[in-house]
Formats: sequence, C-alpha cells, structure tokens
Amino acid sequence: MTVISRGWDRLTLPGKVLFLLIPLLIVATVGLVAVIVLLGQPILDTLAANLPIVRFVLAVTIVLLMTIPTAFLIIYMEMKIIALMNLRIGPDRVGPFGSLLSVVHGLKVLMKEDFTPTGVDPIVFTWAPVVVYLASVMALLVVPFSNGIVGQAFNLGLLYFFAISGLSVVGLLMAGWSSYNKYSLLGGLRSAAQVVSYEIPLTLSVVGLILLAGTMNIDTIVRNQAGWFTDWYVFQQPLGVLIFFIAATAEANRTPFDLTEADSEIVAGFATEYSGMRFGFFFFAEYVNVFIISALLVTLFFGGWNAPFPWPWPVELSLDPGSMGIGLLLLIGLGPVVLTLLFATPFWLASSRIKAWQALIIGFVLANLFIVTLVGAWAYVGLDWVAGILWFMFKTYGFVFTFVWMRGTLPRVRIDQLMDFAWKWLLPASLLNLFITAAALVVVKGLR
Amino acid sequence: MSLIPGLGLAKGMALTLRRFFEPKVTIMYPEERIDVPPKFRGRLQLLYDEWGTLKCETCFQCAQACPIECIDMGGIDTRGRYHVHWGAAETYGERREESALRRSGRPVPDPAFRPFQPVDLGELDRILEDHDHDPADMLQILEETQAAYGYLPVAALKRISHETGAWYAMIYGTASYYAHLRFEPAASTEQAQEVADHRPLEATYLAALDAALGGSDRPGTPARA
Amino acid sequence: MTTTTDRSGAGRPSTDDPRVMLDEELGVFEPIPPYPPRTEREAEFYTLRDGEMLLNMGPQHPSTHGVLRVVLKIDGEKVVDLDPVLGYLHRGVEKLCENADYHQAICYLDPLEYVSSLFCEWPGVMAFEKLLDVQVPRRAEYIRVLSAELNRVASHALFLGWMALDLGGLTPILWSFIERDEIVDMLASLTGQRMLFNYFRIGGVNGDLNHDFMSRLGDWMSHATEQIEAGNTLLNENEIFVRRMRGLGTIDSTTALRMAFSGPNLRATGVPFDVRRAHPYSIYPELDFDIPTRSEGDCFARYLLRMDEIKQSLRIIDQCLHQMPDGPIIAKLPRLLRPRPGRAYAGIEGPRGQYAAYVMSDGTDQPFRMRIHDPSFIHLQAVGLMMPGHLIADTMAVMASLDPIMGGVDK
Amino acid sequence: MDRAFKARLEGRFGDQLTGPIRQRHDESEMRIAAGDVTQVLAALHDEPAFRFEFLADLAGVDTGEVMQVVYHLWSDSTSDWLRVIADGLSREDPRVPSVTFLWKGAEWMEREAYDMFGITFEGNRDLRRIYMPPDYTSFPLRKDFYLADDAARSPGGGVRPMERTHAPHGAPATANVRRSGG
Repeated sequence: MTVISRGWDRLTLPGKVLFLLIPLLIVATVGLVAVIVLLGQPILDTLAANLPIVRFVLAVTIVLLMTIPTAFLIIYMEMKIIALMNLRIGPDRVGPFGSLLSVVHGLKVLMKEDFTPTGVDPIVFTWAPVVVYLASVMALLVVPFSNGIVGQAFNLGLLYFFAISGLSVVGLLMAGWSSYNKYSLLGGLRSAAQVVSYEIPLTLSVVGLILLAGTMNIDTIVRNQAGWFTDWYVFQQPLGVLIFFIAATAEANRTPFDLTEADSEIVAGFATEYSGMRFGFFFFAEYVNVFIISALLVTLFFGGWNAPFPWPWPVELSLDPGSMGIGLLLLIGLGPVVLTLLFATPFWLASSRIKAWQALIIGFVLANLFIVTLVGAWAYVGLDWVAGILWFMFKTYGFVFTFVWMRGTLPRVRIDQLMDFAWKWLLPASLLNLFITAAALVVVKGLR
Repeated sequence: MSLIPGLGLAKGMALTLRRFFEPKVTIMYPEERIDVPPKFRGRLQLLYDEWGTLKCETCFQCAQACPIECIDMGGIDTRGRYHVHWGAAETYGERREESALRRSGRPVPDPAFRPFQPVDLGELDRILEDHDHDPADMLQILEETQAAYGYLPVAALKRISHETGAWYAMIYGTASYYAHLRFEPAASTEQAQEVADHRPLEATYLAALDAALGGSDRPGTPARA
Repeated sequence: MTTTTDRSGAGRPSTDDPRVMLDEELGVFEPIPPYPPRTEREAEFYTLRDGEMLLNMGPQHPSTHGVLRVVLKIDGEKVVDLDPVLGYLHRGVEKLCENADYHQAICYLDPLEYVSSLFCEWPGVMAFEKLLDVQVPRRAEYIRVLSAELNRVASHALFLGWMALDLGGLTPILWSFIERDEIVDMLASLTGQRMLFNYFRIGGVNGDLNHDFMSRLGDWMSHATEQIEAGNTLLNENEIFVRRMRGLGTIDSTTALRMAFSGPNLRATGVPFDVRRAHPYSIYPELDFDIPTRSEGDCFARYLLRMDEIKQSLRIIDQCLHQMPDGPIIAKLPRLLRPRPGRAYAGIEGPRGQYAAYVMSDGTDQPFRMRIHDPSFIHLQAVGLMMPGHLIADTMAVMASLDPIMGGVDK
Repeated sequence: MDRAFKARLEGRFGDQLTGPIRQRHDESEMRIAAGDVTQVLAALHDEPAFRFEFLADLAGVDTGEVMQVVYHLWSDSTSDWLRVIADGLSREDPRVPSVTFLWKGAEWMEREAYDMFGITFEGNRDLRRIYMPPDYTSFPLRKDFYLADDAARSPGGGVRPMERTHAPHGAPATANVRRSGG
C-alpha cells in the first residue's frame, strides 16, 4: 500500500494523467476494434437502410451546432458595429479586435446562477426559452445554404418556415406569463400582438413570389433565380421585398420594432426574470432569428446561393489524385517544405535582423495562406457548393449588417403605431402587391 | 418631416454609416490617461516632508473642517490594526486616540509596551458636573482636568467627549491648539532621561565645534566648559 | 366597482382594504401601500377598477433618470393615472445647509443638479451676496455667465441624448456625451472638477480664466455643437421620432403657469418667461440674446426649444468672451461671514427652469433657513397631468422631455 | 427697489398687512395673517394691477417661535420679486389655506412644506409626506429637530456642537443631547 501510494505521489501531474490515460486508451481502442469487427456490418446495414433518417439527424445536429457560432458572430457584430457608429471603439480586449468577447459573454451566461424567482410557474418558466430557441433552430432547417446544402428540402418549405417561425411567439408568451412579473407579462403580450399582426403581411408579401415561382419549395425558388442578378425576384417584387423586410424586422423583434424587450420601457420584457443560460437561450434565439430572416430575405429575393453573375470562364477542373501516382506523395510530402522555404528565403535575405527561425515562421504562415488560397480558389471554381456558401453568407451578413445598422440608428416605435402600421399600411400594401403580381401574370400569360 | 416617407430615416442611416468610418474618440483608459486639471481638488493624499516624515500632525482639523464630513482619520496602531476615526466604539475600542497621538510625532507613551496608567475619572466627573456637561465650556474643562491630573489623559478626553457630546476631534483640536495643555505628564522624568540619553552632551559637540572653528576666542561665542 | 385583483382575480378572498392584494398561492400579502389612504388623492389612485393594474416603475428602472419610483395605474398598455413617489435620493440638503456656515453651504448645493452644477450654486451664492450686500466684480460676473452658459449647453446636450435613449435610440446619447465631455473638460480646467464644480464663491468665483480653459474653449467654439447637430440630424427629421413626440404630453400656457412651470418647458407653451429677461440678474441686461419660444407645448416643442437655446447660449458665450473686462474676480470678504438678520431671495434661469434660493439670516455665521427651489421638482409633478390616456412607452418620453434631474427633485 | 409698488401694495392690502412692507435689493416683502392667504394671493393673481401669475417658490419657515409660509411671486407689473409671508402660524398646529386653487403646481411644494415642517395646507387634496417615508413621525426642518449623529451609539454619541447653533429659545443647553443608549 505504502509503496503504491509513494510511487503515485512521486508522479508529476502530467505523469498521473498519462498513467491513467494510457491504459484507458488501450482498453478503449481494443474495445472499439472489437465492436467494429463484431457489430460493424449490422450497424452499417441499419444506417444504410435508413439513410434519410441518418441524414436528417446529422442535419439537425449540424444546424443546432451552427446556431451557436452564428449567434456569437452576430452578437460581436452588433457590439462592434454599433460601437463604431457611436464613435466608440467597442470590444477590443478579448481576442483579435475583441472578437471573442461574445464567446466570453456566452461562457459568462453559462456560469451564472440559473435563478428561479418566487412565484413563477416553474415548468412553463423553464420550457419557455427552449421553445423559443427550438423554433429558431427548426426554422433554420429549411434554409438552403448552397446547392444541396440544406437541412431538409421539401415541397412546402416556405409554408413550414412561416408556421415554425410563428411558433416562437408561444415561447415568448410562455415566458411572459410564467414569470410572475408585470413587465414580463407586458412584454409577452406585446410580442404576441406584434408577431401575430406582422405574420400576416409577412406571409402575404411572399404570396406574389409564390405565384411567380409556382412553387413553395425553397430550393426551386432559389434555382429559378440563377443566372445574372437581374433574374433575382427583388426586381420583380420590389414592393414585396420592402414589406417582407419590414415585417421580418418586426417578426424578429429588431429595432425599430423591438418593443418586446424595450429596455427603456418594460425593463427587459419577457426576459426580465431570466438569468443564466435561460436568458442566454433567449439572447441566442434573438440573434439566430436575425440570421434566419436575413437568410430568408436572401434566399427568396436576392438569389440565395447564386452568384450575381454567371462565372464568365467556365473551367472544368478534372483532378484525379490517383493519376498522379508517386507524384501525389511527393507533393504532399515536399510541397509544404518547399513552399515554406520558398516564402522564407526572401525575408531571410532581405534583413539581417530577421533570424532564420523567424523567417521560417513567416514562411510557414505564408505558405499555409498560399495553400489555403489555392485550395479555396480551386474549391470556388471547381465545387459549386463552396461558391454557393460564400455568396450566400456574403449576402446574408450584408443584411445582418443592415439590421445592426438600423439598431444603431433608429429609435423605437410605439405599440399603437406599430399596430397601425401593420394593419393600415403593410396589409393593404401586401394585398396590392399580390393583386398586381397576379394581374401581371394573367396579362403576360394572355399575351403569350 | 419630409414629403417622401422614409427620407428622414435614410438621412439618419447615412449619417451613422458615415460615422462608422470616422475616427473614434474613446480614450483607451489603462494605457492612455488624460491628465487631471491643475486645479483638481479631488486628490486626497498625505504629504511628506523632505526627510520622508509624514507632515500630517494628526490634528483632526481637516476632518473637522470638511463640510460634508468625507474625511476620516485613520491609521495603523502599534498592534498593526487599522482604525478609522469615527465608528462604533465596540469595534475598535480605545485605540484611535493612541494611534492619533503616536502619529502626531510627539513623544507619547507607547501603549504596546507600556499600557496607559489607569486614571481615576471621579475627579473629572466632578469637573464636568460643575460645568453642566456643557461643551461650550470646553477650554475651562480641559484646563481644570489638566490641573487635576497634571496632563490630559486620553481616557479623560474620551470621557469628556462622551459626557459633553462634543466631537473628539474638536476636543483634541482645542487641546492641541493651546500650548499650555499637554497630553503627557509634564514631569515625566523617565522620558526626559530617555531623551537625554540619546543626545550627546552639549560640551562634547561645542568643543568639537570650537576646534573646527579654530579656537574659542571669536567674539560673540560664549566660552563654555 | 373596485376589485382586489391584480393578476388573476377571481376567487380571491377580499380584504377590507381594497388596495391590498393577496396572493393565496404564495401566502404573501402584497400590500400597496401597507397603510390606509391618507389623502383623497391617494384613495382615488389606489382604487383599482376592473381591468386596471398597478405597475411599479422604479426606483431601479433603466429610464427613470435616477432613483424615481413611478406607480402607474395601467389598463393594458394605456396609462390611466400615475403617482410619482419621491424621496429615494433625499439628502436633506436644506437642513445640512442650515448647519454649515455660508461658505460650506455652497458645496452642498452642487450635487443637487449633477448635470448642471453651476446653476445650483448660483442662486445660493447670489442670495448670500444679497444678504451681505456684496458687490460682485464685473469680471467675476462675466466669468460666471460664461461658465454657466457653457454648462447650459452641456446640460442640453445631455438632454438630447437621454431623450433619444428613452425612445430606444442608442447613438445620440454617446454623440451628445462627446459634446458634453468637451465642455466638461473645459470647465474642469477652469474649476478643477468635472462634475461638481463648486466654482462660485460669495462675492465672485474661485479662480480666474486660465490658458488651458481658453485654448479648449477656442477649440470648441470652432466646432461647437457638431455632435449635437449630428444628433439633430438623426432625430429632427426621423419619422419615428417625430411621430412619437408630436402631440405627446401637450400642455397649454395657462395650465403651464398654473403648474408653476418655468424655463424651456414653459417657453415651449408660448410664454416668453425667462428669468434672464423677466427679472434680470448678473450682466444679462447687457447681453444680446433672444428668448426662443414655441407654441405647441408638446414633447417635440420642448425638444426643439432646447436645441434653439443652445444657439442662444453660444451667442452669449461669444459676447462674454468679447466683452470680458479686467479686474478682480472676487470681492474682498472676511473669512467668517455674519450677515445682518434678514431675508434674501435669488432666482436664476437654469437649463431646466428657475432655480432659486431663499435664505434667512439670524446674524450668526450659518444660514437660519435655506430654501432651495428646483425646477425639476415642479416639472415632475406635471407628468401626472400629461400622462393619462397615453401609453406606457410615452411615460418615458414625457418624463425625458421635461428633463428632470432626480438630484434636484429629491434635494 | 420699486417704491411705487410698495405704495400700490399698501393701498390695496393696507388693512390685511400684519407688518410693514419691507424692500431690499430687488425684493418686496409683505406680511399677512394666515387666514388672509386665500384672499390676498387670489387678488395678487387675478387683479390686473398686479397679475402675479408666476409662483416662483413656496417655502415653509420655522423661526423657532412661529411658523411661516413664504410665497415668492413674479409679475411683469413690477421689477421686484414679491415675497408674501403668511405669518404667525402656531408651532403646535400650523394651518394655512392651500393655494392649489391658484397654482396647481404648488401641490408638491405644499406637500414638501408639510413633510418638512408639519404645516397643514387646508384644501390640498394630496397632503401626504413626499420625501420622508410614510411612517416617519417628525418634521426634519423644524428648529427643534437635531441631526442625529452618524454613530449614535459611539462614545461621542449625541449631538455635535456644530449642529447646536440654533438652540430653541429658552431651552436648557443640555436638553437636546441624546444620551447614548437612550
């Protein structure tokens, strides 16, 4: 006993860790191999037999995971862009240009006490953030990121989207009602009134587009807009875009329609009593919603993942790694070394102050950049889904920027003005849009 | 409002976008600091003289004069405890007076090694009774206390403060202002001896001075043995 | 019809006092307030009709401009009535001044209006001077006017930002803080402090104009109100802002006078009352400036009027700089002031209205009675008059447009 | 100083004045009895010769012997501030008619005077404490109210000499010293 304990004490901390880890790894590896050998075929067969389900589960997982960095990025954008518009600097301490501050915020929210005040309805109170967050994630599932990169493509995608995105109001209402706080109640009711009212112009504004596209399949709508940017639906539905933009802003509770959490009026609205990660869910859902409405705006009206112009020099890259034979091995083995040396040499020669190892580091970084650029360029040209994602993200974050920009500029409207605007202006305008579109279609078909 | 709806909003958006690219005004605080104005009066600090001795006499006058009473006197006492001047009695007992006296730089009995002699306050109570516990008669009370005890014991000062309701700082300020009031026994031969022990005899350094100056026959220099 | 309900209502045991709300699920009494009504008005306010509920806004609410508590009686989103509850920042400054000597009393006046400190010192100092029959040197008067008008610009700049912030605009507050910061830095080099200047002394000012101040002032004058103009661009034509502010919190001139309004809030109703002209003091009779007025009396008029006042303040600052005489900056006075028994009243025009001090002397070195009149206090009570019928969100807008400072309201 | 204004005041309110009209600097001061407040202020407010429509200030005063309510008014008919002192309110039960029928804005100022001095303004429909908590019992700005010490239970517990300047007339010097533990 004493021998063992003395020996254990003599180990350093990494030593102790390794002492435990190595046997564990050995056992795990052996076990894994055994499982694969014994059960591998049946598992593979099951998976292959249910491929759509596997694909769906994977897609859901990826979308769920994707929301977190998206929210972090948009939160950072919001902090930084509004700060710059305010002539401030904004976050600049954590990470390059403060870009990790939102991550730190996320961690902070995770570590905070998850407080349940007296008098709340605990079940509803706990589930409200989940409902809100899941509504966002589920809406994201039908957004096509690129050609073929879509969580779940189906024919009624657009309808599904509107159905699900309206679901978040249930969560907000739950939060407002269960919090046992008048501010929360007001916030919840406001959001109910607002989202329900704006749902109508939002949906109606797309009906014209559905008439034009002849389908509610989002993927088809995007494919219809391929070619030059003049083929985008924005040029056929300018009024529809405007209405969709305004109504989507209200739908996502963004300034100037952020009445549900108007901090100068009702403290934090439905989220007043929330803290910790429950609040974090609301917070994340809000920013995911911003992403979703931007993405949908891009998808429906701005060509989705289509580039604004067809690539003028169609390239057929046929790269068959197998044909290179030994050359492939040489390329993989020697390419980085040669490139590193190649990029390092000029720096080493240029200045005697730069030592050899510094030059090598610079060369290594530059070589990596070069390879990444090369591979990226190849992927952009050769793989159309990469190009699609790039264009999609570019456009989407452009709209995210617009939403943040609006938040930095505009004051908030009042609840009665909000309702007036929805029912007296947006709804007639969207009906007008629908009428004009339908009439134009009839006329065009008649002429044909 | 303009005739075209949304023009005002667009103007505002254009302005914020322009500001987005303009230089920023933030002062990066810990790295970059603006100087306080020369007339800045918010810096509270104690000054030291050129020998590194604290110039504060612990007279409590600043604490007393501060109109909004934001100045508190405090310090480390001989047992290493920190005290503020004004607070509940139970928390720091009698130490603040000792601390204050010690920090004044005057020769005071060191309570760490030699506790205060217990003082019979009966005499003081009679004096206070005579003056009807009236802080307006503070000087007379102090003088009579000194006459009774030979000096002003700290315990007596505290008692006076307690009984008259006068602020301790006020009493201390009064007492320290008048030269004839003292906080230690005047006839403390022990102390005098201590001081004398540490000082070279006059004759010694006078003789050395004379030697340095070259004789004692200079006019105006009294010759001493 | 009075009910005891607040949230669900039905089936609650009723208590004798209709204002006591009981939550049987929690077993918690939620008394609002826990004592019987003391006045007619209180009984009326705390009696809830069907569908009404009380919303307690503050004292820790983001936009009550300090620690103000407003109890709103709301019917859905509509405010039926409201009852401001003060005293969360009450420091008893009047009592403290009565227990300090005349010099010390001045520095109690500063923190009353932490946004425009100089305007709170000024009436106090003026009243003391009247008691003592002190003639203030002309240079001191000019310096006072100069610094006070700068402070007025700073205060109005901040008003613009707060106003926008209470309406949900994030940007103007920071732009106007840039403007205010320049002025505050300037005043700091003149007075030594950034917020509580404590600059005016009985008989003059503490410290002459210095190089730092003048160079900063010159810099600022060359691009004065740049940020305020930018904020105006963001708000003046903004449809959302204008539609929210127009016709909100309207008060006519008769009611405004009956509510004892003063300052911009009164002038926005069309009454050209400005103490600087109505009851001239200091060197204002010698200066050339206009009293802007507006007739609408709504929040937007109050906002625009303050923006006009900034321009007039700039004119005054310019004239002060050009006419600044030489001479002493403070009258010779003994350290210990014992004015003859008497009473003095001094009122001045501050950024929020008439600031006044009423001092009684009994011949000792301390004021016998020091009364401080603060316009924020007066204006805040008009919120109750303006609000009924508007929405919760408008409470903030109306309160912001009246521009109360809780330090002054609570004294 | 507006000498003509003094004559006008004396001519109009001659029998209601309880003291001479004093003028100093830019202020005119008239004293009236508490019962006359309604009439005099209404006359000052309404009559075209005076037109004092602007209530500059309303303050309570405790002189140590009596209570007063001081109104400061402004009008464009004179260059002076007019100070109307409703004099001679008893300290035990000071009562004065409210002026909220002329200036509704006086309501809070009267509440403040009530809170600080205990002066009852008859006719003010919301006369409750405004700064102090509702269960507070004393009136802080009265002259017999002494500031409590910062540390009432300290050895120096009691009242600081600084705060004892305005002892009530005839009160024994030690009457107000709050003993520790008391």
